Amino acid sequence: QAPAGYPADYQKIIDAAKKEGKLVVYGATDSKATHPLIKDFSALYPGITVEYNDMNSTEVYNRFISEAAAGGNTADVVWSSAMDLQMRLASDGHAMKYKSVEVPKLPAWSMWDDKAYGTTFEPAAIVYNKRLLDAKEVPHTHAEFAALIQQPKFKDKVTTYDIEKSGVGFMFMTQDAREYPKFLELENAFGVAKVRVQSSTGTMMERISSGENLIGYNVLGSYALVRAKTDPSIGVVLPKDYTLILSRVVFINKAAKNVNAAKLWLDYMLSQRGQTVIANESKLYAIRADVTGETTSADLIKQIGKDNVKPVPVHPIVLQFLGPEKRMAFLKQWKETAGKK
Amino acid sequence: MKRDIMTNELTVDDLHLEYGSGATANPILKGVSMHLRKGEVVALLGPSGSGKTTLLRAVAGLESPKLGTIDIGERRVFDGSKAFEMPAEQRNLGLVFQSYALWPHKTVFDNVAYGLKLRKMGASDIKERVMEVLKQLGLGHLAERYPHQMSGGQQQRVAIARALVYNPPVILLDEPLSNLDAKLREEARAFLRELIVRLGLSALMVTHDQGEAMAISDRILLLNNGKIEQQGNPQSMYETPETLFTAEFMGSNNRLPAKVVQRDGSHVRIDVNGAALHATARGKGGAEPAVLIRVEEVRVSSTRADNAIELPLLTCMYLGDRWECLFKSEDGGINLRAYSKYKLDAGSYWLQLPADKLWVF
Amino acid sequence: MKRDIMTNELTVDDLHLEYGSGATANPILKGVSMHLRKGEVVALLGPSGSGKTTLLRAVAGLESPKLGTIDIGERRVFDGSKAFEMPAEQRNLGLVFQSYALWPHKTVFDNVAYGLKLRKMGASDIKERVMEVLKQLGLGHLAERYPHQMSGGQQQRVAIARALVYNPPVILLDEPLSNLDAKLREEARAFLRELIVRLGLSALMVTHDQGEAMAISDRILLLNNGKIEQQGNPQSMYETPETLFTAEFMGSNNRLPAKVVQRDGSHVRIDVNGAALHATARGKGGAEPAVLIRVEEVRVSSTRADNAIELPLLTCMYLGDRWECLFKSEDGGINLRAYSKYKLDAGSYWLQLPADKLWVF
Amino acid sequence: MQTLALPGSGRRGLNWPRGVVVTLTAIAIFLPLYLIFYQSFLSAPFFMPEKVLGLDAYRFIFDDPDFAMAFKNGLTLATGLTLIAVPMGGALAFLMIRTDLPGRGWIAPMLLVPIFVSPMVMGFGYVVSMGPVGFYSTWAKDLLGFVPWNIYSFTSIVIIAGLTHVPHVYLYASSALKSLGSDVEEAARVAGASPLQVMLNVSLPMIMPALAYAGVLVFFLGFEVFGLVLVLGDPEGHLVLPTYLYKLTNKLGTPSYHLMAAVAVCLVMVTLPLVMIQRWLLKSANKYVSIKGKGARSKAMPLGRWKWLAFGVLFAWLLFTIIMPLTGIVLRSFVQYWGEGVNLADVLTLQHFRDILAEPSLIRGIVNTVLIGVIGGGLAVACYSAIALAMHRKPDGITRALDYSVLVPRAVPGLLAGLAFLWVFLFVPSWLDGMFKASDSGVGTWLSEHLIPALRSIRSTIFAVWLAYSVVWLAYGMRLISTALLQVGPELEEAARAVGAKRGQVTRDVTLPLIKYGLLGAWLMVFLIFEREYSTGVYLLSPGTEVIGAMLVSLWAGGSTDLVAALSFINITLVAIGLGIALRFGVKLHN
Ligand SMILES: Nc1ncnc2c1ncn2[C@@H]1O[C@H](COP(=O)(O)OP(=O)(O)OP(=O)(O)O)[C@@H](O)[C@H]1O
Ligand SMILES: Nc1ncnc2c1ncn2[C@@H]1O[C@H](COP(=O)(O)OP(=O)(O)OP(=O)(O)O)[C@@H](O)[C@H]1O
Ligand SMILES: [Fe+3]
Ligand SMILES: [Mg+2]
Ligand SMILES: [Mg+2]
Repeated sequence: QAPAGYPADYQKIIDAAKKEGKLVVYGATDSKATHPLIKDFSALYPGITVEYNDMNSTEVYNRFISEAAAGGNTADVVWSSAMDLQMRLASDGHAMKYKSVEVPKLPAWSMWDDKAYGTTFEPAAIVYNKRLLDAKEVPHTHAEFAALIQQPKFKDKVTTYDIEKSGVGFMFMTQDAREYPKFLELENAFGVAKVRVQSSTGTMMERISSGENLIGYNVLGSYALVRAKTDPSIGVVLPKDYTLILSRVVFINKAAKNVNAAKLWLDYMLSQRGQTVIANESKLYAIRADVTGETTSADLIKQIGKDNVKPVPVHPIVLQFLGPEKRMAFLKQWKETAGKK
Repeated sequence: MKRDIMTNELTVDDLHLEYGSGATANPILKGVSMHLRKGEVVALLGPSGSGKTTLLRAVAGLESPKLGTIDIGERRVFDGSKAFEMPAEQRNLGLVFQSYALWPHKTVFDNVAYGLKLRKMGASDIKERVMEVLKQLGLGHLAERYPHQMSGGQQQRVAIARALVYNPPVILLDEPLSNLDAKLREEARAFLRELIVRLGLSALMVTHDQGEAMAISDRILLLNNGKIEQQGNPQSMYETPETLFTAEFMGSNNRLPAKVVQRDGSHVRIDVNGAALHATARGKGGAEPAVLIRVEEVRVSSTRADNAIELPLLTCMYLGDRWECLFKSEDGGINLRAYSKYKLDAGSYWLQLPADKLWVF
Repeated sequence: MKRDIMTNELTVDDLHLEYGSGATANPILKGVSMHLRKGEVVALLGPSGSGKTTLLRAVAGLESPKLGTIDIGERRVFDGSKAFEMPAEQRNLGLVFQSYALWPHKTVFDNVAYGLKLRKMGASDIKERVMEVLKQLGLGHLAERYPHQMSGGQQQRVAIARALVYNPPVILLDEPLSNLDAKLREEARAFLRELIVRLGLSALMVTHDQGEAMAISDRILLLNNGKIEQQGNPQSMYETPETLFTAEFMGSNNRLPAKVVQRDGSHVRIDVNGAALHATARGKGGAEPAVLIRVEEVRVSSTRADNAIELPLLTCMYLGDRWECLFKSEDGGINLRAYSKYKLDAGSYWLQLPADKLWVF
Repeated sequence: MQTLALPGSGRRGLNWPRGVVVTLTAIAIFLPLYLIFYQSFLSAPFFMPEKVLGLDAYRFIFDDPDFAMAFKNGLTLATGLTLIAVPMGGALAFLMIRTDLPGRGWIAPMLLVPIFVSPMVMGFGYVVSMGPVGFYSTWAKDLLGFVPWNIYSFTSIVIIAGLTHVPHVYLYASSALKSLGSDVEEAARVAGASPLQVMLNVSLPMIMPALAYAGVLVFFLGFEVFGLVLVLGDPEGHLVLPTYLYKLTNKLGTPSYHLMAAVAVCLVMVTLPLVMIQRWLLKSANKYVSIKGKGARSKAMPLGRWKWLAFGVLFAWLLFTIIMPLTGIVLRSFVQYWGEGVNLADVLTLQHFRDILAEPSLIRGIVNTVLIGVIGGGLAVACYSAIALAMHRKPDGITRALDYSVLVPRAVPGLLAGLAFLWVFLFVPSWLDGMFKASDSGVGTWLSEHLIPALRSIRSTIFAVWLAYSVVWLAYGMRLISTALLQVGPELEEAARAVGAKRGQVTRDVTLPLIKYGLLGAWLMVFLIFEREYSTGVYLLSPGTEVIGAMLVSLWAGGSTDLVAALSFINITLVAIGLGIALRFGVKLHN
């Protein structure tokens, strides 16, 4: 049954998809968060089994391009938080052109060429240990953060992603460099605090919670919020001056076997129903403005103001400022200032 | 060097040892007492599994007995009642293994020197002493070789050198010759005996070969099933065995199916397949009398003789220096072996069994 | 069963074998030729390392020779010139290892039955045949045991049963007795000889013990350093050795330091430490003459005797059935051993060396 | 009486089973390696059209200071690890096998813990227990006023890596010791050597070949240490080669296979001479060390006054290597959160276990892992046995070549090895397909229609995962089996041939039944290894075939450290129970 408001010929896609009966998704979102989505999708379109392959974002990329080149079975839909890798695949011609039915409801920056779509609206947050940090001390802007961590108490106790290892970390940091005029001071502050870098969100959260580190920078807000729910030690701040936003990018494989099922999945993820699940059950922040609740873009924008929200665009432009030379130069500078030992 | 017969270098008293414990305990030594005097060579003889190696290892400290005492010289090294047990490395004994157990990664010199190094002797003293011992054993020129580069006989000497070098009061040898060639063995046993006597050592040597035991030792301990069956010098063990077991073990024997007709002190009259013979009683006498005679005591005669039985010749085996002839009665009931200097012709012979060598147990 | 002396069951011709290859090649067999007739027992005798085991293994197909031929009956199983080599499993021989090599995970019955199973015999036939062989060897009641539950002598018989069960034309035995106790060994060799003869087998048996070889075989092949030194029946090997090596290997000998004074055909006059003696020349005669006499041929006399030398008695060793007495000249140059029925008193004796037994090589 | 004839006769046949085994093994080893090698000389992924042949990759990594540092660290780590693990493993084996050390019975299974617990989990355990705010550290701080250790320093990482690899050495050393007659040791004792001197002067020198082999193996594993460095090395930025590979993925924006391959080739190049040195060592060592299988009696050597010292050292090792990290994990799995200023009693919870039970894929993961461990381990042992048998008593060139080869896969970090296997499964069918199509014959078409789809579908089955695991751990497993094989007396096999058994029959009826217990032991070891392996399988896993190792990584990345702890706890408990049962039923850890 086509969802309400969809064009009449949508039923054809549904029928074809039912015939395909199967959908293969490669994703970098952990299966705990994906589970509700798949369950709901199956309820909506019974008869289509979703095969979800949970990998990290590099694995998604490696596996997909290898399989695509070999011409064997591969994913119908690729969904990953590594926006740059996703855009590379999409712009290298691996994405199928498909204009989603939901396009009118989505922000313009979150779509590219009817090929790649952003699906979430995840802020980069500052996370701190509530037990060990005074409420007064908690920073609310980048400047406050930079000032705070230069205090001796924070030496060896500040953490962030190792931008040499983590794609997300690197992307946030380069965005910071573009958005934040006093980025150099921030870098220096990291250097003073002898920032401890980690390659995954989990390690960062664990260490902040235990008190080994006091404060973490640019932690993926979606994960932090989930953790904060069960762990009273964790406090999450979205910087008021500006907050970076990451969006998980999805596209349909050009050589997809189950094209129709893939289209259904894409539309579903972007639909109000799908976005509601993403927000309320997966806690990944819905990107659609018409979805309300705690973890939604609407709520976020309400908190910090429309102008202070700085999403990373779903556009090959991310590749431009993430090109090899710029990358290396940026990494070098980072290591020399923030990473000095 | 003078040999002082009065001091005991090794005393074992009422030693009990078992493997396993509790319900599965398997007693191996069942009260062994023995001693070894200074300058004496004692052979521990017995059939396979009788506990010879076990006794030796208990003395060396490699097995833990259950009861009894062991003294080396004046030192008590084991006392079952006090649960005292001196570790092997402090007993200061020399031990030669059947397998030699040379350390394959050390040269001959290092093998021999090791015991001295452990005793913190200076390097030059060690060198001197080791070379002296090696020379005594005719190995002076082989010091730099590795064990695998030497023949069995040479390896055996290295094992002995290694056990001798720190002048232990007692040296223990576990079948030191059994890994050698038949021919080499004969030479080696003469050499070994000569060496032990020359150096004035006290030695306890395990063997299961009675010929070897007799050739090499001053005294023989015959072990049977965890107990000392009989002990004495080789001649007394061979010529005046007290038990059937000793008699059978100590030589090549003929066992005769005989009925005792009459006993009169040590004089016994027996009946072998109809022939009446005189014989001598030995030991305490058991329920079922056993009659035997050493193979070399049987005299072959082509004519009727005294105290003899007549049997047809079955076959003669050539032994080189003599022939071993097998006689068998028609019904197969009697088998008799005898030596002969020459090959005998087929036919019937009178086998004379001297009354004093025909033993009834 | 009749023994046909004319057929060769096994023929080995000019066999060469080396271990390793190229520069590190180590020749072990250097042209061995031999044969084994139907019903014959041949002993392969030789010192350790002479290549006996290697020859046996080459015949069995477990080593690859370089050159020569091997025939079993009419079948050529190895031909060096054609690089033909029949695999061991197709040669259909019986092989008994020194270590017995019984399969520890199979019962006695299964050990013996395995060869028949491989020959696709029916289960009931197998059972019958195996039990028959086991009975012949006196093992009928032990069929269900595992090898480790048996004594050494019993294990050896199982190994023989396993090799016999499929009636191989030739049975090869590698030192089958050397793992047995001294006492057991004597019994076993009589048993083995009797068994082989009774079953009419052709057997090739390796041993390094000349006594064993003489007692058990019809013919002896003496291997020395990869070549056949001499072959013949035991008596000829013992009494008329052609080379010094054979003479020394086949018995217990006294070697005398002597100078040859005069040669006259086979009659030789020699000088031993001043004493002039008559002797017999043997073999081809080498550059340096060697003089020797068997220990048992030396006659001890307390009075002056013919063709004798006088030497002081050093010591007597008790051997049980006789004494071995060692005589040594004052300067230590001459060592002579002789047997005596009784222990000799200290003093000087005349040792008579019969001219026909005093050999000069 | 008639001689019973044997069925069949003729010349020595071609040994085709051996040929097949050797060929398949060579393919399984060298195909992935070849791909890596080839890839390292290209400028782009080998399957891309724009690739160019060249040395750019090598130029890049040699210019990269990070590579130099990672390489230096890797070398230090591997060396340090070997220097710690080999002597300790040897000493441990001596204590456990030869002496009357108290508590040997219960220590033996404990020793296996570091083999089956993923190093990442171990590392995490150390963070929880001994990290800057770990609970042991907090105690120490309360007592001393400061924390006397820094778990994140490179020295600590080397020490931990060394200590956790002690069991690997222990296994080899102990089985070598078991096959060594104790008479040589007794000879030393009688000569006056204390147990310590016996160990240093006799036992360890005599098992040199086994120690050399184990040494080279753990040296390789040292280059491969990833999980531990990932967890403990990040905070201070210590880089080793596998983490450098990880970094390379990100350095140029997109994963740069040529760079990763070049690193792997460098690793293989470093380790090759090592394998040669080891061979040479073994050769000269074997020359004079003849290990006699003389199962003569050996009474446990009384340690006397050394007893409690030895026990103390061993206990310290157990405490530091097993008890500390495990208590960390256990603790973490029962608390909501932890750390400085947290009263643990207030935060106890069973929630994490409830979460796991509620997640069907986690349960499935546990089942899969056990299956791949038990069944896959069994199959792997079967294959290893086939290879070991192909090399058994055939001292020729093929055997030597194979002997060298088996170690090489372990020189490639698991991450890349997994990718290489993915490539093999993806591209080999494509290439074959191309060939068949080009051949344009009926057979070619038929093959391309029937064989190729079958080959392609292999990849998404658990077989692919199994194959990758088996190849990577080939050296380890094979050695376990060839040690067992060496203990079969050659006469036992020759006796079977003499009575008429063909090669196959000898193997089936004599050799294999005789190494039954060796095989069971090997199975247990391979089970434990497969149990914790993950990096190699990452690219080959698909939904339904998850294994715990991979799930732990994914949970970790998602931040669910609590679930990581709980899942590890369940895993360790299950394996420990299984291990207990196996040992109870007579499976021996070494033969
Ligand atoms: N470790 C052990 N556990 C149980 N029983 C043992 C052990 N070692 C030896 N035995 C048994 O103890 C008995 C005596 O063994 P021992 O080695 O002392 O005999 P032996 O007289 O030296 O024999 P051999 O002449 O064969 O060397 C044998 O029955 C043997 O089976
Ligand atoms: N596999 C081998 N490689 C190299 N040399 C060997 C090998 N096997 C045996 N040899 C050598 O071959 C020679 C002959 O050995 P063989 O075993 O045939 O001697 P043998 O006459 O049976 O001696 P023994 O009486 O000691 O059994 C010896 O010098 C031995 O060292
Ligand atoms: Fe790994
Ligand atoms: Mg013994
Ligand atoms: Mg031999």
